[in-house]
Amino acid sequence: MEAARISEADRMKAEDLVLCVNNIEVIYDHVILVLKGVSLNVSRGGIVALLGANGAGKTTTLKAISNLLRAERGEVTKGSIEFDGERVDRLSPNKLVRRGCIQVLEGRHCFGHLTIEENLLTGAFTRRDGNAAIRRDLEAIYDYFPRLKQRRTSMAGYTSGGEQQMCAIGRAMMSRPKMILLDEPSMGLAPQIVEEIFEIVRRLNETEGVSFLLAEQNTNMALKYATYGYILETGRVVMDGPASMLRENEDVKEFYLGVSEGDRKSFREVKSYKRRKRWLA
Amino acid sequence: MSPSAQKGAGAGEVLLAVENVSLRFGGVKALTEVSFDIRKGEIRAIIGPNGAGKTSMLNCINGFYHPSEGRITFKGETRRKMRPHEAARGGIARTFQNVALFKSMSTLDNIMAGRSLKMNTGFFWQLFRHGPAMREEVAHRKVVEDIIDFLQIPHIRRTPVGRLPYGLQKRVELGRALAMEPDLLLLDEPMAGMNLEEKEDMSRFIIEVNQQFGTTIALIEHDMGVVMDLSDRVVVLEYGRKIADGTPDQVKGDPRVIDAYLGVAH
Amino acid sequence: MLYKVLIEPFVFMGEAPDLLVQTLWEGLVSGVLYALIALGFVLIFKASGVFNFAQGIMVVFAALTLIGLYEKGIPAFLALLLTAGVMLVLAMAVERLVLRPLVNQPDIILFMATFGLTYLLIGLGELIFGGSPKEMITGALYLPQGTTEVTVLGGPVRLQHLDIAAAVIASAMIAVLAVFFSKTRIGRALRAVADSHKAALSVGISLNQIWVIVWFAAGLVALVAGIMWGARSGVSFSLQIIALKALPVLILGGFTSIPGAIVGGLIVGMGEKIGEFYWGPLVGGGIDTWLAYVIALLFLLYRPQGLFGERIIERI
Amino acid sequence: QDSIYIPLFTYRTGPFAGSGMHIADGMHDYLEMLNQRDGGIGGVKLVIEECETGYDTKKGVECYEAVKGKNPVIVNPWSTGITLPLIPRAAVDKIPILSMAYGLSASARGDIFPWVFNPPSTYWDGMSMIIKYIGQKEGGLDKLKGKKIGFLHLDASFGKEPIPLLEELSKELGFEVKLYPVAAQDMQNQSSQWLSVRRDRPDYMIMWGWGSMNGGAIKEAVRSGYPMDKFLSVWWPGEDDAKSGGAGAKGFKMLNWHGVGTSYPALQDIVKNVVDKGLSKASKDKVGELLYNRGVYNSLLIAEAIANAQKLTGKKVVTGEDVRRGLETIKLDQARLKALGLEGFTDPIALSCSDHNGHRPAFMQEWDGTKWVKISDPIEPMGDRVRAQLDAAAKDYAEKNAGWPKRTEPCDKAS
Amino acid sequence: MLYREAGQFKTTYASDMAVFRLREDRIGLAVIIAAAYAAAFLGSDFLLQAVLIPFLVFSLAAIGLNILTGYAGQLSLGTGAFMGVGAYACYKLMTAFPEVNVIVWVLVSGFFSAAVGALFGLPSLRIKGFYLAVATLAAQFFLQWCFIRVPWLVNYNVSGALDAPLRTLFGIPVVGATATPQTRYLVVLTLVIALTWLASNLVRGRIGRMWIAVRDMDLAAELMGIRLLQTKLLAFAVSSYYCGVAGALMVFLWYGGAEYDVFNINQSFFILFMVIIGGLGSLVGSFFGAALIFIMPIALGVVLPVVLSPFGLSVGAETIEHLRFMIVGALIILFLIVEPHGLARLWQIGKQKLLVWPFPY
Ligand SMILES: Nc1ncnc2c1ncn2[C@@H]1O[C@H](COP(=O)(O)OP(=O)(O)OP(=O)(O)O)[C@@H](O)[C@H]1O
Ligand SMILES: Nc1ncnc2c1ncn2[C@@H]1O[C@H](COP(=O)(O)OP(=O)(O)OP(=O)(O)O)[C@@H](O)[C@H]1O
Ligand SMILES: [Mg+2]
Ligand SMILES: [Mg+2]
Repeated sequence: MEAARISEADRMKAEDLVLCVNNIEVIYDHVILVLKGVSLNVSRGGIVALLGANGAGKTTTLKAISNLLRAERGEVTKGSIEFDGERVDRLSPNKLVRRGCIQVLEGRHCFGHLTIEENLLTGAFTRRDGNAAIRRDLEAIYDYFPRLKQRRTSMAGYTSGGEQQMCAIGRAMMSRPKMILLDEPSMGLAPQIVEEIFEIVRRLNETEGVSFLLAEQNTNMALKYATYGYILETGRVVMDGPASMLRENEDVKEFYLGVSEGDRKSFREVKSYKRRKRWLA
Repeated sequence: MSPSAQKGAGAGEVLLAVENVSLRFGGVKALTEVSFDIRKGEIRAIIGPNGAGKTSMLNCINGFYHPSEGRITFKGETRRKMRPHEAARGGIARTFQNVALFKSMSTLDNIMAGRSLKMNTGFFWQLFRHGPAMREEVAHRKVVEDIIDFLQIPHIRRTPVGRLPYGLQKRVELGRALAMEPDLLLLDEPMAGMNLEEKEDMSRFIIEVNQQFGTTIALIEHDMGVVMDLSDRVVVLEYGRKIADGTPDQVKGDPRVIDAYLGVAH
Repeated sequence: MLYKVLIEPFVFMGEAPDLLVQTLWEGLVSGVLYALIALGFVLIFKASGVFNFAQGIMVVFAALTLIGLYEKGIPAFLALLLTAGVMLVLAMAVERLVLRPLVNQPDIILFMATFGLTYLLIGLGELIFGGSPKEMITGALYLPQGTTEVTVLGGPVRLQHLDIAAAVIASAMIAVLAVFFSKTRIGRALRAVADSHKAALSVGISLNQIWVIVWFAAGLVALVAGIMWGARSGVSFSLQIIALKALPVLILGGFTSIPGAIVGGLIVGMGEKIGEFYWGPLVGGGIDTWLAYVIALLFLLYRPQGLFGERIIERI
Repeated sequence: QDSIYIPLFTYRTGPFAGSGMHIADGMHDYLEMLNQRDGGIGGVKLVIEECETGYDTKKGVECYEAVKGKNPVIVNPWSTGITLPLIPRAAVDKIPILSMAYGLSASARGDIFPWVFNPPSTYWDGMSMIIKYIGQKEGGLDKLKGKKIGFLHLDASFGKEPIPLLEELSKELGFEVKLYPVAAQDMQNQSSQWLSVRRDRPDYMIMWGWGSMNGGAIKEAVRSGYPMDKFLSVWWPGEDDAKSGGAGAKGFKMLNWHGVGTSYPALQDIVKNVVDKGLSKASKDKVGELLYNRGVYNSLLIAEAIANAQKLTGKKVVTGEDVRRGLETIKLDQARLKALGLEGFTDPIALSCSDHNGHRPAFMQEWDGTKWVKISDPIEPMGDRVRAQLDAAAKDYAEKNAGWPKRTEPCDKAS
Repeated sequence: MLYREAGQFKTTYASDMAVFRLREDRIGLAVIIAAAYAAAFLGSDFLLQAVLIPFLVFSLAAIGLNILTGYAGQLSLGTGAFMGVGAYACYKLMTAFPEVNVIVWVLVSGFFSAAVGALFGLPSLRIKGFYLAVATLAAQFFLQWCFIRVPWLVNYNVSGALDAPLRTLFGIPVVGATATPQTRYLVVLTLVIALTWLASNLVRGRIGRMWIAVRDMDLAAELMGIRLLQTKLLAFAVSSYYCGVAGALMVFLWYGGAEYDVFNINQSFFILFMVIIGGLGSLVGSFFGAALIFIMPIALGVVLPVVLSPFGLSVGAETIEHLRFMIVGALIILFLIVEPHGLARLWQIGKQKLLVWPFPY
């Protein structure tokens, strides 16, 4: 309750919104209602985390924003989405990318038959600022992910899961977006790379003002780097607030951070009769 | 302090031994002279940075890749080359890093498909779906329902798995592997993309499988918490080479592992 | 029997080398012409993963449009331009009405949609142009006609000027396209789209634009193929059956490879002619209906992705 | 009911449309002319309805089922593939089938196939006429010894039908036969066949083709320099096919049994009453072309059969059963042809209960670069040989279809 | 409110695994089957002979192809030829052993096409997707060539075609000129129902699951111990069996005689249309697809002239044919756009909506 009130106040202050999702409803296949009125805002230069269990609708929310839903026979039936102050719900994904909003798809989705380097270069498809700039950014990506540099001439389809994940993230960065929708960036990555990725997020955010909306299961990390967070359950936002506040919330602590009563429990000691979540607020 | 440490010590005979296995793809050396063993009844973790060759190792074990050099001994039988379905018959089941479910089938059918090996009534009984075919179908359905109950997914029994969220898909995949009643279960990042609660659930399933059915488990995972808590022994790969092997505590303290993989000590 | 199969044909080849040369030449020409049709398939497949069954009818449609316009009194080269324009309109219509709504659907669905397109174009074409066969306006387009007879190895070999022209034009066209699609930014985008619609969308590649480009390119290729085939065998709706002949070519060369189309075309063209000519009589002839497929099948058993096709990624 | 319903199975679409549309126009226009000029036949209006088959068996059978309920007096399948499934049904449904010079050759035997008619000649007749013609040119059939004759044919039952006869003749007369089958999908691409022709250098080429195969063959013959005057065909090529060979096609020969051009009064009537009134789909310059007149001939038979039926029964509105009788009593002599405005259009023909074909002679005509020119007198087929083939085929059919109903229909005498 | 899952509890796994889990579905099916049999006595000859018999024959062929392409995921363009094998085998058998009941031969002839199908399925282990289509195209053209070239297949008939000699069942003619549409329809209907039932048993059991597994993710299937080659070959064989039987029915109980040409590549495509439009991997879909693809053009042929004539448009048979082509083409595209998974999926969605009706979801 309290969280909700504070977020209201917050919203009043943060006028400069880069993304504003207003009460959207999503239906797949004409019958499966997945999002039941989700609203969220990302302020310019913000890092917003979207948390929630499996199937809560995080991916769906992101796809609704980037307009990739239609390719999966999903549909936004209600509500509106504004990016940079303009309605974008009817825009084609490529126009959206041109306007600076790009999504990193969950589950990698590299172009298997292209080499890693070609994959990265397709990310720059919408750019018009010349080869030199693109090359420069390519080198920057290789700096971030040295592993990619080693495998630059391999076909992406033959690289390991983690390498593909890096490739997908790097590819999105190549388009020099204003805003990145990151879907589960840490999935399948080794711990130090996860840390690295969040560092990159922070750096891009701070130096180039890129905004982020990240759907992430690694709540620990997400709340550490994000400024604001939303928690989604079965297609509804059940809680939102500044990251710092969410970190302190008892439920979040127990169910997402795994630290109740101060201590981290061992995975061996988890009991099956534990209390289920209760987002009564 | 950690229960795994106590248990790992007294493990039994060797179920699977990998000796000097190398695997090359053109110029890429995915594995270089890796040797380790998996003992009956233990949970063996394989960790390492991205692209270290963990998945490739599993692929070698169940015959999807054929090592360029080296030997793999499973249940006392040594082989250079094996076809995947032979491995399955021999009692090796696995889950995949990129979920490899049969997307259009329901959860139930996916897990039933996992029992294909155990079902053997002939074609003609199948045609009529009567007598032995039906009895067999019902018997296996019971087993499958038990698995579904065990994994706590009865509500998605009839949902086509392609529509399930990622986490549940992983769970179904585990169910499918369990349906094969394997002696050796290979799990490739079973908890990727899950939140804490789900990881806890998954951990519990893994432990229960291990303890109740005595299934030996090889586990790849990037979440150190899970690895350290669940596994009896850990082998660490980097650039296709083994750089450490031992109990979680030993590995955790190994400077090479910290350097190559963990970054800051967890 | 064995002698007849294994030795006699070769003896005959040695005895009448001029016929062998002629056979090879005919094979080469058919091969190039097959390649022209296959090329249209390749372009579209490469860029969208769509196996465009309508390519055959597009060939007929383009040729008929050209002739139809010419018969209306429009000068041949202007008619050629206008026909190109019609193919552009067709490309845009296909993109808008067929492909766009079917984005990210399984290959077989798109394949099926091109079947629908085939029906549509057949109906439309016959409605506009009628069913009667037409003659290609070879003269008006300044395509060379006539025959040169050269003596090779002691026998006459007849070379049709038209065939020579076809070979030259087709090769030039293939070379240009190969360069365009491998060396440009668009080329990379094309391959990306073929790999995954979804991922291509997510990085901001405009599928719509890409599709219009390749369908237009395929339409132009169809136009050239229509002119060349039309000049050889007249233009009628039965010409679309020829597209079936392009399938083994395509498969042999690999669905995604422009050079593959030409190499596949040559192998199929020559293999089929030589097979029919030297071995056909043993079984009563007419084997070139299936020989090409069997040749392609044998190659595939050796290389499942065709000669130049992209590797099929098998990973788990 | 005060009209007679005549369905015409046509194919103005599909791979064979190039030939089919002219035939369809001819068939339609002649009947329409009767309607316009005479108010039908015997004062009864003809309802002419086309059903499009696209030369596809499936659609043809569908057409048959669709028209069956409307009391058709006759069916013209215009495709051997469609004819075959209809043959057993004809007797049951009491609808006569007219398959003019195509279809099942054995159906010439009226005693076995009372409901099927295939005048005026069978393919065996055609083949024997061509061989006779070649013999004439060479100066006697015995001169054929040692010659080589190539047979370029559509690789289908239609194209293969004359082969047994050809082979029999080759044994007897001592010429060599070379077979060049052309598959339907290679109709437009016959370079392999013509390469073989170049290798074998046959003295004569005989063609049994259909649709675009004819044009394709003529083109290829020109391309490969085959002497055109030694290239002969059965009766199916048309002007378009010959034209596609360009100037080089001059000298190409084919069998035919009816006139071309519009010089006949009946054809004039068609122009006047149908084409000029805009009731035809044919453009004026196509009227009188070979395949157009083929269609006219087909309708001539229909009209004559209906007229006969009216005479036989005394009824105005006749049924399929009556028209079957009318067909069996067809007797078109020159006098009758003259009365119909078609004097000299074709050789006289008479059908009977036992002979549903007529085995009429045909003449050879040559392409002079712009039109067909008749270059021979009617050539009589080799009757005994054809009969032998026919009897064998009929016996074969009867044996294989044991239980084939015996003819019960009584026989009418031509009046 | 009439269509609800609620209140129907399954107490055994066996009843839970029935084809139709809902009482309403079972009643519906019974009604449809009863109506189908009633049609034999109520329908006109045109309906039986030109609509229902071909519809059933095509449905059977579509089921055959659906097993291969829809369930096992192997694209085949050789359906026409496999149907041909069945027809020619049936002809040989029934002329060689005329005393044996023809229905037996129809069913046995399927085994011949099964064998041929399995043979041409061999490359499927290595070749996949559109590339596999070439193997089946090779089958299509090679077999078609055999049909023309091997006169033994038609007992050296001069016509080179298949004819349908008289054959009886319990004294009533079922094949041949004198067989009435009613009897033929009843025979075809019964066979199709029986074979559909068998097919539905197969696809719901272990074998069906193996097929779908191979289709969805062949590598994973192999790693689970499913033998790819055997599974695929079984699919080829079963599929070809169905196609073969359909081919035999087509020639002997529908056409009553045919040339080799009815088994051409267009036939293969025609069946493929049905399978895709109907819904890959759905038996009901095969029926829907056959209905739509076969009956739609006929219906258009009937409807178009009526629709066009008030506008005074020239409605020649060929114009109608052209329009028919265009409309069929457009409708195919439209259907795919509306529901790429075919009519079967639309049907399913419809039922799902009905289950929750009157609520939208
Ligand atoms: N294409 C689809 N068709 C039908 N239902 C779908 C489809 N995609 C997703 N869903 C359903 O939508 C719901 C939300 O899915 P979504 O993928 O958005 O969840 P998520 O929060 O991203 O989960 P995860 O953490 O597993 O990625 C799920 O219940 C899923 O079953
Ligand atoms: N079939 C193949 N062809 C070529 N290279 C391959 C193939 N399979 C794996 N590799 C390469 O071998 C290396 C090891 O891959 P593997 O998938 O085993 O890594 P991994 O340890 O599972 O990594 P991750 O944690 O990212 O999944 C990678 O660099 C990969 O690119
Ligand atoms: Mg997600
Ligand atoms: Mg891996």
